[in-house]
Amino acid sequence: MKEIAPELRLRLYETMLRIRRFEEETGALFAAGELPGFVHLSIGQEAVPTGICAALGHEDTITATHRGHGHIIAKGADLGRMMAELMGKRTGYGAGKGGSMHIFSVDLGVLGANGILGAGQPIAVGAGLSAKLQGSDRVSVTFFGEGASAQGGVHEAMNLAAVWKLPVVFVAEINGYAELTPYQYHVSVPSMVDRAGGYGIPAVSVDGNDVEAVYEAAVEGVARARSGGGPVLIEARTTRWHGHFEGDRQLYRPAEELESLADHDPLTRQADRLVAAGLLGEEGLNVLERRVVEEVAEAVAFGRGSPEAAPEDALLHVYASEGAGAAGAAEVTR
Amino acid sequence: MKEIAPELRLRLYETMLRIRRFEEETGALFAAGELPGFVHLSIGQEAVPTGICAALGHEDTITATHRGHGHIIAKGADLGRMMAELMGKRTGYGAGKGGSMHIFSVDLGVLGANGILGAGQPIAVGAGLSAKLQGSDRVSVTFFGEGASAQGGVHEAMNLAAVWKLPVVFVAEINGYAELTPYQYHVSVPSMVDRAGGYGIPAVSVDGNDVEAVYEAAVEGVARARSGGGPVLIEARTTRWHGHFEGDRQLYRPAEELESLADHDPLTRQADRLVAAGLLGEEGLNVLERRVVEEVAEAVAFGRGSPEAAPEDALLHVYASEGAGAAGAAEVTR
Amino acid sequence: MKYHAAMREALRCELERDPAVFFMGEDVGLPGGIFAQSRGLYEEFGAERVRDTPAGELGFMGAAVGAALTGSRPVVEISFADFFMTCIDQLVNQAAKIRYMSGGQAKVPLTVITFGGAGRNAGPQHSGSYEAWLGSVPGLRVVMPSTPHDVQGLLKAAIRSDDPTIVILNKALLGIADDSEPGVEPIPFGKAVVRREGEHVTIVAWSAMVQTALEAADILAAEDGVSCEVIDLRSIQPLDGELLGASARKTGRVVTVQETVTFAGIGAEVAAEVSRRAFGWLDAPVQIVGPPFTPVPFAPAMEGFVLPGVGSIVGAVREIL
Amino acid sequence: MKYHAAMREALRCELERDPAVFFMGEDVGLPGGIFAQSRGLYEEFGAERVRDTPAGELGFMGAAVGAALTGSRPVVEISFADFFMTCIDQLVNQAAKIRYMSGGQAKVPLTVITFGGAGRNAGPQHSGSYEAWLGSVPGLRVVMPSTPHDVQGLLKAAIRSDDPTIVILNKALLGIADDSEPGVEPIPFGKAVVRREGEHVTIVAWSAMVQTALEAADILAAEDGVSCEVIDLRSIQPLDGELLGASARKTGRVVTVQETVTFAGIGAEVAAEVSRRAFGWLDAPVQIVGPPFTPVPFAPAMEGFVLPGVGSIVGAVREIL
Ligand SMILES: Cc1ncc(C[n+]2csc(CCOP(=O)(O)OP(=O)(O)O)c2C)c(N)n1
Ligand SMILES: Cc1ncc(C[n+]2csc(CCOP(=O)(O)OP(=O)(O)O)c2C)c(N)n1
Ligand SMILES: [Mg+2]
Ligand SMILES: [Mg+2]
Repeated sequence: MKEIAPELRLRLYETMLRIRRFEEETGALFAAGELPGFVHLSIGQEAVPTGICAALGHEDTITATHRGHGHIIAKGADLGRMMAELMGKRTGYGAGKGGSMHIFSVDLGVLGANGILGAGQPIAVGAGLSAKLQGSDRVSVTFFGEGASAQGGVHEAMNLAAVWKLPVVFVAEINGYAELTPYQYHVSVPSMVDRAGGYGIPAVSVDGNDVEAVYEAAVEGVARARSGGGPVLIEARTTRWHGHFEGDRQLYRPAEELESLADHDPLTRQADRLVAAGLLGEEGLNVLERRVVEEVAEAVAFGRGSPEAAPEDALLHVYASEGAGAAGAAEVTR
Repeated sequence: MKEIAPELRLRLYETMLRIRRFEEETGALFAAGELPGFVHLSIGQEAVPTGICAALGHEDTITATHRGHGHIIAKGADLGRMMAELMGKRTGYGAGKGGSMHIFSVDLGVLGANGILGAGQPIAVGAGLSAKLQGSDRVSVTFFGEGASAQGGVHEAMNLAAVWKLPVVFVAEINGYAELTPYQYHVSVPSMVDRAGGYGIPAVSVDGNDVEAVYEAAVEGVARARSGGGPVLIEARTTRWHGHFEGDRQLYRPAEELESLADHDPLTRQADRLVAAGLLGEEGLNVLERRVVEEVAEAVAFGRGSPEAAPEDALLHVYASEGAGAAGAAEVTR
Repeated sequence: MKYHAAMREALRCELERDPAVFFMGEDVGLPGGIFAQSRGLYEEFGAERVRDTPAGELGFMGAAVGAALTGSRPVVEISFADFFMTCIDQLVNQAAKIRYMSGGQAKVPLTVITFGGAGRNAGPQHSGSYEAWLGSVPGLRVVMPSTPHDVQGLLKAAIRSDDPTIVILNKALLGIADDSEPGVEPIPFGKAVVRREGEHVTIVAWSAMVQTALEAADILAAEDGVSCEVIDLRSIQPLDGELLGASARKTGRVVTVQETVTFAGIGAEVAAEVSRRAFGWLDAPVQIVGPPFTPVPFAPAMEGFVLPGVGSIVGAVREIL
Repeated sequence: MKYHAAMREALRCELERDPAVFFMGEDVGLPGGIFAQSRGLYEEFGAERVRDTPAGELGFMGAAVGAALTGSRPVVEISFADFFMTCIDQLVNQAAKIRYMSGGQAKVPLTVITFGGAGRNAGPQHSGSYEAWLGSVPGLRVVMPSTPHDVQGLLKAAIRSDDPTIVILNKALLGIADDSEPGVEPIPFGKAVVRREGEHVTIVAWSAMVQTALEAADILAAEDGVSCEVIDLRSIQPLDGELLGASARKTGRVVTVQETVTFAGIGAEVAAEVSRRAFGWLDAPVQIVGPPFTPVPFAPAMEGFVLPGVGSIVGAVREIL
């Protein structure tokens, strides 16, 4: 493995911090009743999307999950438009129609978070297929958890990608739970690497709380997919800190497990590394912290200051052929 | 492996012969325009259901496929009621409502042939589940092909059976094709044994044209499932002689392949063995042949002689709670 | 009793009554359900009969069909009705048709409970109900209780029925309560109920829209002196055509209200039924009230706009007076 | 041109016109389709653009959605409409809603071709159509051509449309031919067509039932001196409400005929539409003709019994004269 460039190591940390602070703020806003519907936070899991997306180019695409804020931020999303979407505002990525579970950014190659388990994986295979058909070297990445792995859609996607040798990177983000029950309720093998073997898909398991380990695996997997080697799978074992959704009191989790969450903190780990390597001191950390906090605060301010979706906006964007769609989309661009 | 009892070795041959002659007759009747709809024949594959079902007891259940005549005959079905069903007669297993692709016999534990790929496997898992819940040592067997293996339902069934350690035997009946395209269009690994590994399901691959080999694998797999060892998978590699459905001219198959079909004949192989072992001579073979041919002729006569389903019978059996169902079912019992 | 407690109560009663009954779904066991709808059942009946499933509906729905075919009486929860889309083959092509295809040999005593309905800002993929789809499948029964009392009665009837039955609960009703006690008797399928008697107009509603219809009736009585009869369908398949016809013949005017898009929906079916049975008595076309033809949007203002409220019902009634 | 050849012709034309178009499905490539519907396309356009899939509809339907989101224009074949049940989530929760959920950013130019319909003794799991279901999903378009000419025109329109569109062909029509030539122009969605003008009764049909309706009209003209207007819907979503309303106002009597069960079906929707637009002009309730509420049985005698024939249409018309 090549050394990771110092700048990138710093950026990995910053991206994780951006996800963390965005989601903490989201949790607070939700608790305060400022966000409608329900939200799933990925606090504790930031290393996975961060490490993966750092290995991607702008043209590459991802499909995210119901717990997708991190994936989408790591792919470069604007925090303001994300927050606006969570608030149901007109300026949100979905003009307030989708909410937290349905954030798309076609420009950034975000082909949707998804409220249906196992649906994003076939879609990602299609993105890989069109790359092949178009002669592009675009790579398609799809995130899913242990719960989703029980879905037929994930199976059909892996099989199809393998039969057609498509440039798809399957990222199994294993956080120990699917809703309120643990891994072994959903999967019969110790690791998704075993599952990948059932399709002949090369796979690797990495410490999903180590952003550099994730990044290195991603670089290798993405390179393989990009160069025509067919699909790969990366299992990243990580830790969900919050409940399945905000409001879930996690009574089903052992107390020791809940108490030791911070031991796995991917941010602390990366910060310590950067400090040890002399890349960052206390002051540097503070600067980053302030920058991110400010960015999140701006996002919240943007969301709050944005116009509510007008009731009749509900009628827009059902059909492309009605023409209303294009106009509507243009309006929400900042 | 223990020796197989001579009587059973003979019975294995006879069951295969019964399937073969039944299906040959079916093909002839179809060509003559006597059977409505369409039919899928399993000629050449007789060793698979025969070897598997010989390891089962009456209480054990199976789910069959669209190419299911062999499975159902091997489980003990009455050829007359089967033929009547193919003819759409009132005395058929489905009272003429289902046809070739939907034969059930609740009494024999035949939980349906199925016209939907990947649907029988979760149903079989449910039969295994109820066995467990009822404290029964019943085993549930499900047949599927390489084509079906691409379906999400097969995945969900394997995963569920493995997570819950249910007494389910998955039989992958690999005949080289799914409709008009070969194995590798549908599966990315050389064998279903690899696929089973993705669930931690113990698996074995056998020569599906050797009925004794299939039987031996079945005895072992069924014993394991019955004794609480959880699901197993048996891959049986076999050969489809006819087209996907009758009328398919198989233009997509290499000429040499079509010419060499008889080299794999499971009946010849078993007959040769029985002769070599001194269990059967020319005359014995003839006796069996005459008995089976007669049985098939009787089945055809029974079908032909049976009353057509009355048009208004279409209204029966939609709901159990209407009461009509029970009466209707009683009528069709010979 | 509360709406979700009524579900639990009916389950408890049936699990106790019949050892063949078992209950399974995502998080319904040890965690007690994401809406606390099954809390305590796991402790009472154990992990075998109150069973947490993997997050793969096609697998466990199919397993329920197989269990129903082999002597068990499974009750399955699909937490959001939208997730039917991942397992609907097992309902439509299997559960519903098996008895028929088997010529009456087999029965499929399967009960499916789901939470449908919008109004909770749950977004486009978590706000569906699909009663028109499932109701149009020969072989399936579909019921939609609007009160805790009916949750108990209809769910018990479903579990005791030998036919596959879908019980669609409504997320928006999770908070409601009535004075029903444990021990409600099973309610026969196909029986609608008059929630309010009236003379001038019949309003037909089901599930969460019943309450909205009753409020509209209050307003119409107070402001317009119009007397509305409000019918709660309760049973979607079969529909209570007799009661619908009788009420339409009495009032001569019918308005239906639903929270799902109206295209080929239950409102259209009710209108067809009413038209067959009471055409000569009708003074106006049946008004079918429902949302515009869009997915259910997330943002409260937009979701509120698409969902029919008291105002739309009042407006529809006034239009045909 | 023959019905299935028209499908091939439209595909050929669009594959040639637009390099972003590709076609995939089970056996549609090298083998040329199980009905020979794509014969020759593989040879002409190659294995990448005329693509044999594994037998897993959920996977390749989802892949089509993903491809449509990233600059391609996939055309997918689902050989029997019944198999929608295994992949319908990708149509209902994904393809149909993505544009909406993305606030208009994304488009999903996906075309799905399927063979629906009964009458071929294909049994309960191979005889469905599901136009009422798919037509009720906001975001989807649904068309059902009844002639080779319309197969060409509607399929081309579907492929050129930026919205996900389902083209339901009918197995029972595979043998028919008309005098259309290659080069039929795309037919705009939402335009029904009058197949026969008439004065006394409007018969509304679509897909295979159009021919049956025309035959019934012949009989009614000959035996009863009744002049029937026969409308072929062609487009299910959107429906041509204007033409339906105008015809109903002219004749005052409407009969719909369909080969799927009528509960919450397109007949009920047509009736609702007609009632909205022509209530005052109607002399009789709209008659909705369709099969009884059963699955489609296998045996010819039973299948023939459930499917509406000329006799049921003639009977329904006579009932309201
Ligand atoms: C088809 C479907 N079934 C069920 C659900 C409900 N559900 C939402 S998240 C979830 C658990 C997902 O677990 P996992 O895939 O491990 O992702 P995580 O929540 O841990 O990020 C479930 C069951 C759903 N959204 N879609
Ligand atoms: C869900 C579904 N998709 C497609 C089909 C059409 N179909 C019928 S048989 C078949 C191929 C099955 O291949 P395989 O599982 O290998 O079984 P075999 O026919 O070889 O016995 C296909 C695609 C179907 N019946 N069900
Ligand atoms: Mg998880
Ligand atoms: Mg095969």
